[in-house]
Amino acid sequence: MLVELLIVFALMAAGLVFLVPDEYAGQFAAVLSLVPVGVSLWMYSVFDGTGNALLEGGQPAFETLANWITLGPYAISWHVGLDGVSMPLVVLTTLLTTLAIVSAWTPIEERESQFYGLVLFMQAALIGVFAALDFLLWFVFWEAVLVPMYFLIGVWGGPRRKYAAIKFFVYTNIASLVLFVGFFTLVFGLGDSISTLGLPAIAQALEAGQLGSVAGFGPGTVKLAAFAALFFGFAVKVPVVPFHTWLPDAHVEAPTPVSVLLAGVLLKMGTYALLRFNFTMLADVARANATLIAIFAVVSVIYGALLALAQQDLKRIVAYSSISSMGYVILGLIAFTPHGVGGATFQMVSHGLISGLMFMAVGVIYNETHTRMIGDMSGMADRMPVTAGVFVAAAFGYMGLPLMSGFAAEVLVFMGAFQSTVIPAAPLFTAIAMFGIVIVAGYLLRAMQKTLFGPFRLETDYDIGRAPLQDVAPLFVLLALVIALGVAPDLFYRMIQDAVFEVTALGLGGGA
Amino acid sequence: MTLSDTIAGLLGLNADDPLHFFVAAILASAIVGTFMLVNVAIAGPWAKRKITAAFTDRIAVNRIGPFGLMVIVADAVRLLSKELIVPEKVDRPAWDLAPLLIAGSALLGFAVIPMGNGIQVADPEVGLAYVFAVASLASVGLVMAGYASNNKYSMLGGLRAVAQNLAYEIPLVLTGVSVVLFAGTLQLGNVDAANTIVGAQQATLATIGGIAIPSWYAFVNPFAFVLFLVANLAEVGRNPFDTPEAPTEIVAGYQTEYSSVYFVLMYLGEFIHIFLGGAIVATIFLGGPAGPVLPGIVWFLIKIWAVFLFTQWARSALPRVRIDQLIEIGWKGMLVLSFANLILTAIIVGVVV
Amino acid sequence: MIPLQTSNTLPDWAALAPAIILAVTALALFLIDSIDPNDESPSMLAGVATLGSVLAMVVTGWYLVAGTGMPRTGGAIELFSGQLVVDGMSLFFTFIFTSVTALVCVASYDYLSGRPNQAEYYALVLLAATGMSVMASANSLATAFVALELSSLPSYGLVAYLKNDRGSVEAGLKYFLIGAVSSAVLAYGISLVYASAGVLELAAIAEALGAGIDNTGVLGVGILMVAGGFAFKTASVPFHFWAPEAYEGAPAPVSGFLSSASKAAGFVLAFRVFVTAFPLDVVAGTIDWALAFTVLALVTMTLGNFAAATQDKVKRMLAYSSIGHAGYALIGIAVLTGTADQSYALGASMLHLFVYGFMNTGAFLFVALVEYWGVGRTFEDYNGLAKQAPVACFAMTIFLFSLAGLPIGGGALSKWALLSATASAATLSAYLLAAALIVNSALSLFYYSRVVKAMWIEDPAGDFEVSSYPTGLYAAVVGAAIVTFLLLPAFGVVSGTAFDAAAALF
Amino acid sequence: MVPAEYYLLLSAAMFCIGLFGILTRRNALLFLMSVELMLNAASINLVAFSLQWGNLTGQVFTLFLMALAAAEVAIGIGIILVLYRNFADIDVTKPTTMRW
Amino acid sequence: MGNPWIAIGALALVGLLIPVGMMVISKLLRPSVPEQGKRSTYESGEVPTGDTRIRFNIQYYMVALLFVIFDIETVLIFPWTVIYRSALENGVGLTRVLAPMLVFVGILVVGLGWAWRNGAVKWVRSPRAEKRKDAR
Repeated sequence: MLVELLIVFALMAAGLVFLVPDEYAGQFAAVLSLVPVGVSLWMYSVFDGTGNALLEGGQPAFETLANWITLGPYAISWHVGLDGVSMPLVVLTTLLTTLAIVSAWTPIEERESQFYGLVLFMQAALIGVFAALDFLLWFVFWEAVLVPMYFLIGVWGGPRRKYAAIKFFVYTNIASLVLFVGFFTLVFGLGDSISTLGLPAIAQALEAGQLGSVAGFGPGTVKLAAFAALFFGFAVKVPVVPFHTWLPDAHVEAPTPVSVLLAGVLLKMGTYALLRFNFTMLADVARANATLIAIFAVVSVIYGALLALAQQDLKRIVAYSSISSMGYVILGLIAFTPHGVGGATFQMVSHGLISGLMFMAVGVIYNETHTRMIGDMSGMADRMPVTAGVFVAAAFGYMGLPLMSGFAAEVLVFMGAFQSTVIPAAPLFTAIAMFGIVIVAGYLLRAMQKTLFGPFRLETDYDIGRAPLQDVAPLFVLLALVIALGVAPDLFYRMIQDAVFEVTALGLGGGA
Repeated sequence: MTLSDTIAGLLGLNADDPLHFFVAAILASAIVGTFMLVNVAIAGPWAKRKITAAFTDRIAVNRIGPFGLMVIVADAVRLLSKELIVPEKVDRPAWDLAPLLIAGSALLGFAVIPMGNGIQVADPEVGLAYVFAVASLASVGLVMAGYASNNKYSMLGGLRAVAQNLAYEIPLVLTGVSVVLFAGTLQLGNVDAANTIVGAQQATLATIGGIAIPSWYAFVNPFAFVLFLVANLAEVGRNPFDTPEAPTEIVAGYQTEYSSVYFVLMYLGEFIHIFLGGAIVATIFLGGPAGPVLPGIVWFLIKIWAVFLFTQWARSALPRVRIDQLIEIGWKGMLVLSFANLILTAIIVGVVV
Repeated sequence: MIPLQTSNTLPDWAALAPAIILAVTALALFLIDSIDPNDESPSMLAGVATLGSVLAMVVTGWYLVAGTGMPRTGGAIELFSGQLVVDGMSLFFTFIFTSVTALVCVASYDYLSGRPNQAEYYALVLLAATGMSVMASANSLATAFVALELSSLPSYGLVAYLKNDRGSVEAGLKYFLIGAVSSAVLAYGISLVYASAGVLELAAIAEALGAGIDNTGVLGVGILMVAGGFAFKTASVPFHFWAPEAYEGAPAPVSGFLSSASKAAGFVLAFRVFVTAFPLDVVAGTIDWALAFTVLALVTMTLGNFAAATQDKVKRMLAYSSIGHAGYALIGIAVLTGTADQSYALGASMLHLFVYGFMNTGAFLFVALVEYWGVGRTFEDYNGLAKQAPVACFAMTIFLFSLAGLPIGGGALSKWALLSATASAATLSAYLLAAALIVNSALSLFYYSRVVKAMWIEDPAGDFEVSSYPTGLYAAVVGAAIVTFLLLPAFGVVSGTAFDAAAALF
Repeated sequence: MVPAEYYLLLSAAMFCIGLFGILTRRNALLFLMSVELMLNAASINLVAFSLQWGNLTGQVFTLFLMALAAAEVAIGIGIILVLYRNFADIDVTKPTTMRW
Repeated sequence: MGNPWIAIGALALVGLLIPVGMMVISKLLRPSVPEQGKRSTYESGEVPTGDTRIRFNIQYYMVALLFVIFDIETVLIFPWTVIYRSALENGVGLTRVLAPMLVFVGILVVGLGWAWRNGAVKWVRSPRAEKRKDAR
């Protein structure tokens, strides 16, 4: 019942915050959001799931299964549960939500109660996405995430917020539609062999090779088509080059707290779904097309990094670098080695923390300077030493400095990819991907050098001072977490390993 | 056995052959038509004047022929040989058709009326519905005349005529069908046809002092009879309901602009209508062409002339109602009463049967 | 006897209680108005009207729960020698009608304030609702036609209710003209069916046609004409021209009433007539109406959605989108081709109409609210409304996203049910329908979100002040929003009934 | 007895005349009359086939048709009246406040 | 027995021929002296002014509408009256025969009452009542 408690509490909190007057909404929301943090941490501490929730032998923790509706031949259930993949992501979600709310106290100055209400609503939906084990339920939550995000960007965003919001909405909804159709092709192909839309049942039916033909197309074609549709749908969300163009706009225009959530959690929805659907249910198709996927991954890494190199806007730099980082995740997933898949999952969490940290740091600077352009400022370290310090630390984490979580994640991914038997010429791909790190270092160092160091220069008609505590405090929390995960990756990595091991076996030909 | 059948039989024609039967029916129709026209001819130019004169203590037409009867011929010739003046901007086809319609439709109603001694052109099963239907055709003629004349008096007259006919049509029909509740058929039939409206009235209602009172619906349901008489008075546009013509208000209503033969036709139509009303009253309330001693046709004449006399009495004795009073009497009085009558009749029939 | 869960039993005619309650309420309104025609107490009228419709709704709900007319309690209840039938389907749709009526009555209380002839308005709404609930029960082409007219005629008057408003009058005229033509077409179609079958009771027609069809041409034309008559009521191609005009010009509560309840009424009639009277295997040699409906559905949904996408007035956009939704609901009869799980397809359409009843009425009532405030009609006029009226705008957002099929209201699930119905048919035309459904839903999201964008994201162009928050309109809008949202988690409550009701028809 | 086809032809002809009137007439009243013609065509069919099939269903339905036609006219005339008040014309193509 | 409707058709023909015949006779008898002055319409001797096709009292229209409704109702009452008695004689209960018609008439009466109260059959309205109606 704990998952339901989380979701229902977040929903109720959202409703309450809607009704609170604007002045207190931020504080109220922050206090309320501490409850999910506590609950999720407690859940983490008592976590007893084993294996992968979708696969045979897997036993998710906190599982609930109740019949919801029956439509035609399919029973649709309220089926939630957490396994080693989703548990860390749920913790990430609750933590980042609280921090994002706190970091929003300064920048958000109008319609606060609506803002915090939407954030809490989104939190509920996000937890649902990670916990749902029934397709339709999952899809409901998946779509429910988009709606508050649309408003969060559109109402509280920057000058081009309308354009960015619409672009985000259209891209992600088209993606949802495609993946929906793709998935249902599978469902209909399975025909009578399933009587529910539960993901485990479908995964196991697929594994047992019960896919039939649809509209005259054979099972192989159906599988490939479904894979392509699902991959496209999630690739937009991740995003994978070339489906990434909505992301920079959304990030630049979104207010900082929203960017934090967008980069920190929403992008992980895509990779999470890729892992669940494409690389678990349809692992054989993934293996068969490993080269292509690996190319997507590597292109994302390099191209994203190169684009970041060319940006002047700090937020845009971080945004493009997210694309790059997500490329590592894809690469790790397609490697189908324990380290690869596990590292990729770990990278999801790690990147969630680090990119959140980066965006927050940029946001804190922006709150004071009201500009994000590299060329506009320099020597910020003089005026905002603490913020600058955190910024530098975050950047090093991004670059993969040892003892930071990014290092652990990337090392695991590269190890996994290097050993991969699935990707042809795995070392080559890995090497190219590793070259991405160099570019990351290039653009981050350039950005820091230009903005933080050197003589102070910024034309303003007011004094730039230190950031308030409420802005800086979340940075420290996140930094602490990044370092903690870097020092002790096993905090999450062990349960992740447990959950993804079966997937690896599938990818190596263990299944159908 | 209708008159058409009888004639067909007399001429040796096959009644089942449509053409043969049509020939016979034409003859029958001619007889009936002529018969009614004779009645109207007497009533219109002569009887009406005489009656009115009697009420107002005058001597009317008395110069030509016995009792001035030849004035009928004189008037006919005079009117027919008058010049036909067509006013400006009349709506021509409608203006010409109106008199035809008014005169023709009234005659049409007599097709199903049993006049005694087997004089009845046809006897369809839905006779009562038919006779109500064709009787109300005249309203169309009136509004055509009023509208087409391009005269404000005519226009008002036509509108009034329609408003009045509409208002009283429903009480008329509702009261009429309350008779059907007793009879259980719409066929007017004849004295000797039991399951018809006329036939059903021949049964004995009660015997008072050795005289058998027939179950005429006027006796069975006098309330309906009174209602019907009043509604009929309005339908034919006689006092107190002669607002459509109302000589003191709107000259002559819809017929203001008509002259010569058109006037004759309008006038004729009105009088045929009065007689048709009388015939309906006689048929459904007064036992049709039935009565002691005298032959049926005579009784029929007595009854329709009695109704005619009643209208003429009303014309002389009663003041005209205003148009607003007329409408209010119709919709608020007559309609409600006729509904009440219908329901009461139904309950009575239900209780008795 | 109607077996109910309670121990007592009611006489058969009590199965028609919802329709009777609606009719009696309408008459009561006339009587109340007759007591003092110049009385200026709209609350009395609105109260009685709402009470009547809510009572009818409660009774319908009770029957639905008790299983009146359903197989588990002894099957459909036939009344008046089979002219009317009360079964799960009729009750299901009656529930839609009565609930929409209740919403409209509540909302009209504010919308009509200060206007003359309010009693007539409410009475006409209730009479139309009576007609609709009889339509749901009609088991013969004769009663079907009479009921259809009973629901259409008051609607004409309602659309032209604002008799000094040129738009309303124009809308009424166009609605009436096309309605009159289509009813003539329907009547002629019925006469041709009668010419072929010699009966008008639905089941008897199927029986007569099953015994052999003499004149296939006459029958075919007749069936097509009957379909055309229903197309008018459901605002489907080819008799859809009236819909955008009528919905735009009519008072907004009436638009909501017509576009949801009236449409649903057309559908229930079409379902019953085509499934019961013209089973595909019987009329197969004459006319393949499933194919005809497939084409109609495709054209209707595509035309409706594309036209909606190009509008610049919100009400008109909703009007066109309502045509599009008619196209979706038509899928239910378009895929009845034998291979499909027929009751499932029909049930899916019923469910869509059910959800649509709330979300679409709600959307139009929001438009009514905006009209009440005197804000303009275009998308731009809606700019920044959320700053002044966040609650209503929140409700509107739920309606619009639910209409588009986002899982924020029941609309997503009903669309999904339709989609899976097409898939279960597994024919080429069904796949075509599925593709059209998906593409059109995507397109619809575009234009629905324009409204959302205008309300929440855009800045107000001029300054207007929302001065009052009318209780009735707010109650109706928020109530509809709550139901729309609740239909997402509680969809199962409704869906079971719908599928059972649909199954009873085969 | 007259063959059923004759009635069908007659009613079809009437229906087509009505349809033609609808398509060509711009006067709302003529439009109404054309609709009545179409309804009457249906009535002819119903009555004729009532005789043909030997049941009264068609005739009874015709009565309903008549009643409905009258009600339709009543509503229609009312709408045409307000149309005239607002547009000073009863040409059905005149009102174009809204885009067609 | 011949078909009665043929006989009625014959009477219709006669009914048409008689007036037409009179018209023909009159045409032969009467003079024709066309002159502009006497063609003007009669307005009590004055020169006619204005057009005849003016808007007239709306009440005529209200009455016509009422008539349409009530006249059609008689169409539905006719069949009932015809079978009423035989149904009763054949043992159908009084409620079963009478009640539907009572409901039907009751609805009509409600309609009539409403029309009555709303002034549909009131020819002249007092200016005060008018004003009150406008005011709301």
